[in-house]
Amino acid sequence: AGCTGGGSTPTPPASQPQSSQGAVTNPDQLPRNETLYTTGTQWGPPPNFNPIREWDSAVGTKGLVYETLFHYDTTAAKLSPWLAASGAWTDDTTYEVKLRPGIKWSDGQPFTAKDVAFSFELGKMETIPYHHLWNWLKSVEATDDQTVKFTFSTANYQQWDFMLYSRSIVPEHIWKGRSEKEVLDGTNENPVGTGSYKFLSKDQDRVVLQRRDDWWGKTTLGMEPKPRYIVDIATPSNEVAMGMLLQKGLDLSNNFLPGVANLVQGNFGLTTYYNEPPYMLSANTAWLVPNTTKKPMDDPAFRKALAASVDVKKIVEGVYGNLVKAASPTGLLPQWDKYVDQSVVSSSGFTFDAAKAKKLLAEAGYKDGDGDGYVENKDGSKISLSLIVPSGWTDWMESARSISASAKTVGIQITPDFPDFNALVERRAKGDFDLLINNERQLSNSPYTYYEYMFQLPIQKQQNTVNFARYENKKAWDLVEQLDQVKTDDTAGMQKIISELQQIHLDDMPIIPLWYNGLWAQSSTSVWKNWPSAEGGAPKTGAVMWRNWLELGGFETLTQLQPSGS
Amino acid sequence: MTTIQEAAPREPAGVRREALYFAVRNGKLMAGFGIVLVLLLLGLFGPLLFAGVPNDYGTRPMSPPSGEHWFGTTTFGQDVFLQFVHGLRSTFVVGVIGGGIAAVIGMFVGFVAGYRGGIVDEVLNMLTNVILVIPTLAVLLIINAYLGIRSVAVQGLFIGLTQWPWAARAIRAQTFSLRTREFVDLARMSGSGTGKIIAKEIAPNMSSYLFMTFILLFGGSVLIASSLDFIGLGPTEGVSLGLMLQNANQWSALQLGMWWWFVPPGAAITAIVGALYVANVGLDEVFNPKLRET
Amino acid sequence: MLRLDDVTKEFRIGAFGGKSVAAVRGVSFEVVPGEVVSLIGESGSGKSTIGRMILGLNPVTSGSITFDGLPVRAGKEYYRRVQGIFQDPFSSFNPVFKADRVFTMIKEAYYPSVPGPEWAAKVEESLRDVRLNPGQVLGKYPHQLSGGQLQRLLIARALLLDIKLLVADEITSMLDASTRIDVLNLLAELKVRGLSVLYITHDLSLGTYLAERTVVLRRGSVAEMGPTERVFGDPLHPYTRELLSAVPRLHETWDDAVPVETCLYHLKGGTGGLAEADPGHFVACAQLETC
Amino acid sequence: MSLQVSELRVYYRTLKGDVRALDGMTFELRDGEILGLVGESGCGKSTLGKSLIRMDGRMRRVGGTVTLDGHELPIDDDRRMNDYRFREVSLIPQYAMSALNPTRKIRRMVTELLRSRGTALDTAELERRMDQVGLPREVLDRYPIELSGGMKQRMVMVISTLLDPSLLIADEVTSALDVSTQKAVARALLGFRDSGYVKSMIFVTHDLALTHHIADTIMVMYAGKLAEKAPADVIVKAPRHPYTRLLLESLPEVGVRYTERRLEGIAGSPPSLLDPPAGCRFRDRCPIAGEECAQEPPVAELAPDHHVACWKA
Amino acid sequence: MRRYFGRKLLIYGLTFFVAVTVNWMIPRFMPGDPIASMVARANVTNAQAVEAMRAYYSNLFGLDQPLWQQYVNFWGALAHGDFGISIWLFPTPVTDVITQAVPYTLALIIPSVLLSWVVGNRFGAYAARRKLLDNTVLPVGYVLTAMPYMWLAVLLAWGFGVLLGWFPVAGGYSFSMRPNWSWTFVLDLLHHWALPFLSLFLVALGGWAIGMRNMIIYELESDYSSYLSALGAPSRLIRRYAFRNAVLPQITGLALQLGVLVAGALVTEIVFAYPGLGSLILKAIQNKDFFLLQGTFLFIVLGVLIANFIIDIVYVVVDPRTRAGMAGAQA
Ligand SMILES: Nc1ncnc2c1ncn2[C@@H]1O[C@H](COP(=O)(O)OP(=O)(O)OP(=O)(O)O)[C@@H](O)[C@H]1O
Ligand SMILES: Nc1ncnc2c1ncn2[C@@H]1O[C@H](COP(=O)(O)OP(=O)(O)OP(=O)(O)O)[C@@H](O)[C@H]1O
Ligand SMILES: [Mg+2]
Ligand SMILES: [Mg+2]
Ligand code: NI
Repeated sequence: AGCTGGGSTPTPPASQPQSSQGAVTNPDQLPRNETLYTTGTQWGPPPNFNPIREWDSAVGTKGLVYETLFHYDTTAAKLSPWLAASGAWTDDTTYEVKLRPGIKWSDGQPFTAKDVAFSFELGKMETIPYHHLWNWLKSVEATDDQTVKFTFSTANYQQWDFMLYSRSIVPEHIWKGRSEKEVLDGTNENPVGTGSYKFLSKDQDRVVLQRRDDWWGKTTLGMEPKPRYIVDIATPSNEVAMGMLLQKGLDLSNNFLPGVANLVQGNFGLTTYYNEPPYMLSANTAWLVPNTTKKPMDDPAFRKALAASVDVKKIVEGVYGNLVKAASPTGLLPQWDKYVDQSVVSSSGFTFDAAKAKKLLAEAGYKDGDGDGYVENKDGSKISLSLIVPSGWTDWMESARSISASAKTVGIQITPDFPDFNALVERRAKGDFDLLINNERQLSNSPYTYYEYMFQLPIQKQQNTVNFARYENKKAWDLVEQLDQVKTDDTAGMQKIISELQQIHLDDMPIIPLWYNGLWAQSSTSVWKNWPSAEGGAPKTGAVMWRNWLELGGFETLTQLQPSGS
Repeated sequence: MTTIQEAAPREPAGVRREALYFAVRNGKLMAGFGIVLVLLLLGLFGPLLFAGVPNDYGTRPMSPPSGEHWFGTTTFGQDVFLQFVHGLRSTFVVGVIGGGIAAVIGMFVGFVAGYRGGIVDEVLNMLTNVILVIPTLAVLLIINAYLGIRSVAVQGLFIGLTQWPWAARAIRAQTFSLRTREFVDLARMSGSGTGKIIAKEIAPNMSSYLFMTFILLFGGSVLIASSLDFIGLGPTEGVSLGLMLQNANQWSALQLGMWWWFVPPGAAITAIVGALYVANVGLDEVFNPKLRET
Repeated sequence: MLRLDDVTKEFRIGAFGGKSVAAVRGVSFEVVPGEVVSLIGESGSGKSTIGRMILGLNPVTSGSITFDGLPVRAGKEYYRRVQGIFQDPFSSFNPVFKADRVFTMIKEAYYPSVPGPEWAAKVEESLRDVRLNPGQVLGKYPHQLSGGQLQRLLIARALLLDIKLLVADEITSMLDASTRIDVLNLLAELKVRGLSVLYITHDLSLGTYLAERTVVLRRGSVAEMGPTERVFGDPLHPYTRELLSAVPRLHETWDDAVPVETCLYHLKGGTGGLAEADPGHFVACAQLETC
Repeated sequence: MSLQVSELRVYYRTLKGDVRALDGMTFELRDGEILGLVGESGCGKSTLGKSLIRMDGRMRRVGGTVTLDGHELPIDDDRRMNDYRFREVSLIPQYAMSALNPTRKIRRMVTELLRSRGTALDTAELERRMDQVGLPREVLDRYPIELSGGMKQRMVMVISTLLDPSLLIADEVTSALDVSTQKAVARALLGFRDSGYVKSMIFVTHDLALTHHIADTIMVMYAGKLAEKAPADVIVKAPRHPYTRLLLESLPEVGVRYTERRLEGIAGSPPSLLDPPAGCRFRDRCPIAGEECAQEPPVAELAPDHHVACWKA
Repeated sequence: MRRYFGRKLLIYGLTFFVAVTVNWMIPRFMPGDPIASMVARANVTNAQAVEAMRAYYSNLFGLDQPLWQQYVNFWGALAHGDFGISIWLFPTPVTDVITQAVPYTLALIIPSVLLSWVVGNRFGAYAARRKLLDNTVLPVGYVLTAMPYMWLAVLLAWGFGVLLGWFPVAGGYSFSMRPNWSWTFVLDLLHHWALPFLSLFLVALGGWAIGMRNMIIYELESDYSSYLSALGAPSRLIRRYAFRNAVLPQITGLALQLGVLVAGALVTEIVFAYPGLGSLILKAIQNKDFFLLQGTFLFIVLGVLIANFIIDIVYVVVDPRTRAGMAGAQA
């Protein structure tokens, strides 16, 4: 009972027997054994419950309250039907979704194909994040109550799959009259969704979700998320989360908790996916991004030397205490191993090798002419690069220092610089930097998203989310666009194009993969067990409440939990 | 934080020898300055005596204090003692710069307001009030966040710029009572101008008071700096005790049982500031016979 | 030489200058060269304020003070000719510095070019004038000297400048009976040498000892003024009488002031300002009920 | 026989050594008598006053006794002395201007003070006494800051004598006042004696003329010792001690003009009490000092009630 | 009196004006574009969509207007109690965010400031001139005041929270609870409040105790104290009087220290993950949410101003000297 889990909370034991029956519970006091406490997603007061605002809506808005047509199974690498019973390309530019029957909104209204069509049509509004879908989607149409037909002008198969498991379906009967402003900016209090949970309450530092026992999936999917209540806590910082985890007031922390390896090894009742390095599944790749419009980063030879100069192992061990894994030369996440063309990697890949880096520099004509220990440009001018990471991101700051140190050993002068995050965003967008670290692309259904991130053209005045390196390679971008149009089940077709892209990447090294950031998930077994783990029969999904990750297995994890007490 | 009493100005000169006599016999003063001195020397000479770069990763991360690493090592294997001695240095730098700037501004405003009186006083008073009422930390937070603090010195500068109001007030009150003394009029009749009178007549009479003000400002700067460091608005270069605290906290030192990383910097700040406060009370006793224990 | 014309001074008081008090109202008198004028009145009657205004340390609110026909302008030139000495010798010295610093300050401001030895000689001479032994007082801190010594140092300091007028504000109130008389004698000697003195006091016996003329102040305005012997010999204003009767005298017991039946002011035909009772002897309205 | 002080020696402990502020004082004070105590600054007047009621931390009795109404006062025992304070011995301090708590209204302060001494406030009596010194009654409901110096002085007088002490010490109560207030205060003191509020009084001042007006007996002190003690008129008219004489000669009087009669001060300054010279302490400044003055002169009673400490007297 | 308060009000008004203006200015003249990071967070890839969103938000926050217009609008909105919309917690109005957080902060600041002031003063007064206490207990006071707030806070959280498990280390009330008016809940609130309160309280306590001790010693040496003891008043009475007089400068001290105390509260809140303005401000800074920052900042200024005003009134009430209009140097 109570928040501390220790025996000293003032909570009277009276509430306990009441809750164990599971029937009527006092919502003012959640029974510990039926409640899941999570943290690590939301850092401040829950601002809204608007599923269109995928990036800042309250935890669980999408995934627990609103649902998507599909989920994506990262282990099997395929879409799994969710609201949709099935989906298929009826011809090259038409996709048809069959919905599951009998699904109801939480207000009791039936869920129909019209809701789906409406939800996608919302994207026609200019400021809706998936507005660009309508650049290649011609129309969406509910042909009957259970069928939705999408007609495309260009069929971007890869992106479309992404859409299928990313877009929340909202009820037309409630959202119909909403203005663009309301759709984009409304807080959407009292959300009506199809999902398994509804919001019970919120406060500055938490949201509380309550399970809907009449959720459609219970019968249709045979699934039931185990926690009757989920309390997602907004902890302001990681060490607080760690303290709470140790106090057993928290079941799942999706924070980066440095040193957690010690706790996993020690007897603290904490588990992670692996019980040895890297402890976590991988969630995204951290890249070292050179500004390829500036000298000498415009020279692939220099970039390759730079790549060889970074001692990622030292960062992985020293900074992260082995909580992360060094990235493969392609930068593709381990989940995409099958797309890595090993022959390309073995012939053109790179590893940390100071001697080789020096050699590459020398061959390319970068020499230390003035004997200050650092090489100069070919024209003799000094090379003095700055590597920016946001101030306050301590692990990255440490990493940047480490990179600077190892670059120094090969003669490249890199000074770490820690501007304010905002300033960094602005400089990044304008291309006003030498080097930076970035990991904004997450695991998805296809490496396409990574290559789009790497090669997207044309270069704008402001590069806001992709191709921060401002790397221009028409051929590469053509290949990426081609890749988009390969059907997602055509693995061989994808592999072929990806192999070419990998060759370009490794030859030109527009961005340098460093390490895989973890899918931070530390869980306590004091109340809930059967957390995902690499071992035995444990679930293999990710244990995360992060936004957009519930569809990537986070939700399935909840259904696999078991109370520890029983 | 101790507030300086707005007591009547004292007459230090004649008592100077006597003051020295009491100073060396005042346990508070001696103990306070003793502690500060030891830490100061450690900060000054430590970095020279103990070679090494404080932020360099070592080979044995997370090890408790031992003969090799006196204060143990951090998560990254950095030597805590090495960071500690470097950090001490920055702490003193922040204290001197922050306290110094605040003292200079506070003195200037206080002297001018107290001596000139009238409208000048009112305007300066208003300025003081504005700075006083605006929560210092909030302003520092904003300034720091937007301008960024690179070095300990810049941090000291900003702290100094915001910390002076109470000192100005205290000095103003003292000046107020001194300016009605007749030697001030006599100086005017000897052809001295305002500046000269403040510098040559009023300030020397308050020297002990000014010194104590500086001590308190010094302590205040150290504390503010540590708070700023702690919430991640500290200097991005170098080491300081506050940054050590921040790092220890961020990398969950206590939760992971690495008390040796978290305790020394905080204890050193407490020791420096506390010792200064104690010394300040001692000084007060030395200069003010009424406070001496009878 | 020194003229006060209808001088008024108002102070703003209260935490924020809410009220104002008139410390001096419409005071006019004159000090001629070589004359000692004593300014007498109870505490708070505005004596010091007048002194400070003459010294340019406080501005006047209205009216004018002129010295040799020119309005007072605080500054080096003015202080070369007019100097003041204050009530409390101890607070007139900056306790942090040696007492002889007052001489150094004069040298720096007025005689920067005089060579050291010559200056030292000048200081010594001036000290002897005030009957101080230079060896005894130079190089000491104020607290090491007696009030009388300090007071005389201040006079010596004023004498270093070739002053014409000395404003002496209660310079003897802090002193012992015996030291006091020494200082008074010194002032008397200076007068003989042609110095004018405005001698401020509330002790009538001291005032009469030196002064040719006496100005009696009451609540900021002049109650009576005139030649000393007239003012004391034949006090016209009830206030002057009261003051006189309150002075403890050695060989007489206290008696109460002889009440004044008629207002001499109106008797002497005063209509506005002061009435001239005898030549040079002025009196103000006593504000009796009959007036 | 109210007060008897014999051979009282009170020293101040300082860094440099003992300051012998009172060095063997012997004198008596009868019931109903007002003793004027005069002497140059620093001669030990206040020390004597303080010794009789409350010694501060630095003061130390080295010898001698003080007897009041037959009881020996435990003057160096702060705790036991408390029984006598206010009831038997009371004080109007030199600092009467700042002696009242600035943040209490006067009535409240007086009530609390009396209650703490186990007495209830008799308002009628208090008001009667205030009338006597000419204080309006509303003063009681004011804060000290709202009173003038003279009013405060008189209020303190009233408070100090509320319990009708046997001995009242008035230390320089008039020096900060101007002549007219001074007169009023001095008269009030006389009135207090005459009304029997206090039995006897020691009136400390350095103004001989003023003392002469109110004191029955005048005692002249010099450098921590008694110089001369005699009835007031005797001191003024027929002083025997050279110091007294010189002191009297230096007093200017109303009407005396410099041009007519030049007065002279006493040359020299009093000796340091830290290490006072042996023998007569006035020797250095004395115009008639002789060989015998190297010995300390005893206090001799030259005439009834006329005590002088001088070989030449 | 009227004039005095009129004057005070004028000063406060001006202070407020300047504070608000500075507050408005700082973020606007700093590098970095809040909209850019807002859009960046939205993770929109498409260039057109990004532009559309930028324009839309710039317009929404009024950042596309000329500066003077923004400034005027700002005051206009303020007059309606409208602090704008939070960028970080979009689209929550800043007022809402603050009103949610403020009760916690006040619940922390007010008791700790008042209690530490009262207890510290009593304690210091008690220790003054009592050798034993002075030499044993007061040094603890020095150590307490000299401690960085967060250091003490973290130590408390670790010791009493993690090690001993007596107190929770995060949150304003149990995460298992919903606010209601039961005793259980109130106790739970107190349980969470205890440690943050304690860390603030202890640090402030030491400071007041020391200040008071010194002040009381001055007062015990003052003339009115000597007079009272000369009249044989018991030391209880003398101390009581001394206390009352010594408290006056401490009241002024309270006004002077308020800013520092608020700052301390912010840091403490962060350490204990206590809901309130502290973490809000930190996050607002980290997320460049300058509308929220302005709001919280303004709120604090307003709070401190009001507190100062109250202190001024209290001061006038308790110190007759101000009423007599004599204390020119105070204020
Ligand atoms: N700086 C000032 N501010 C306000 N009021 C003042 C100031 N100086 C003097 N006063 C007032 O002016 C009046 C006259 O003061 P002044 O000092 O001239 O009197 P005084 O005759 O010299 O008295 P004393 O004999 O006590 O020296 C008094 O009521 C005093 O309170
Ligand atoms: N607290 C003290 N410590 C050391 N010496 C003291 C102290 N108080 C007084 N004295 C010395 O004791 C001597 C007598 O002082 P006391 O105050 O009795 O003189 P007084 O006759 O009252 O003088 P005044 O007329 O100035 O009040 C002086 O020489 C003085 O310097
Ligand atoms: Mg005066
Ligand atoms: Mg005395
Ligand atoms: Ni008339």
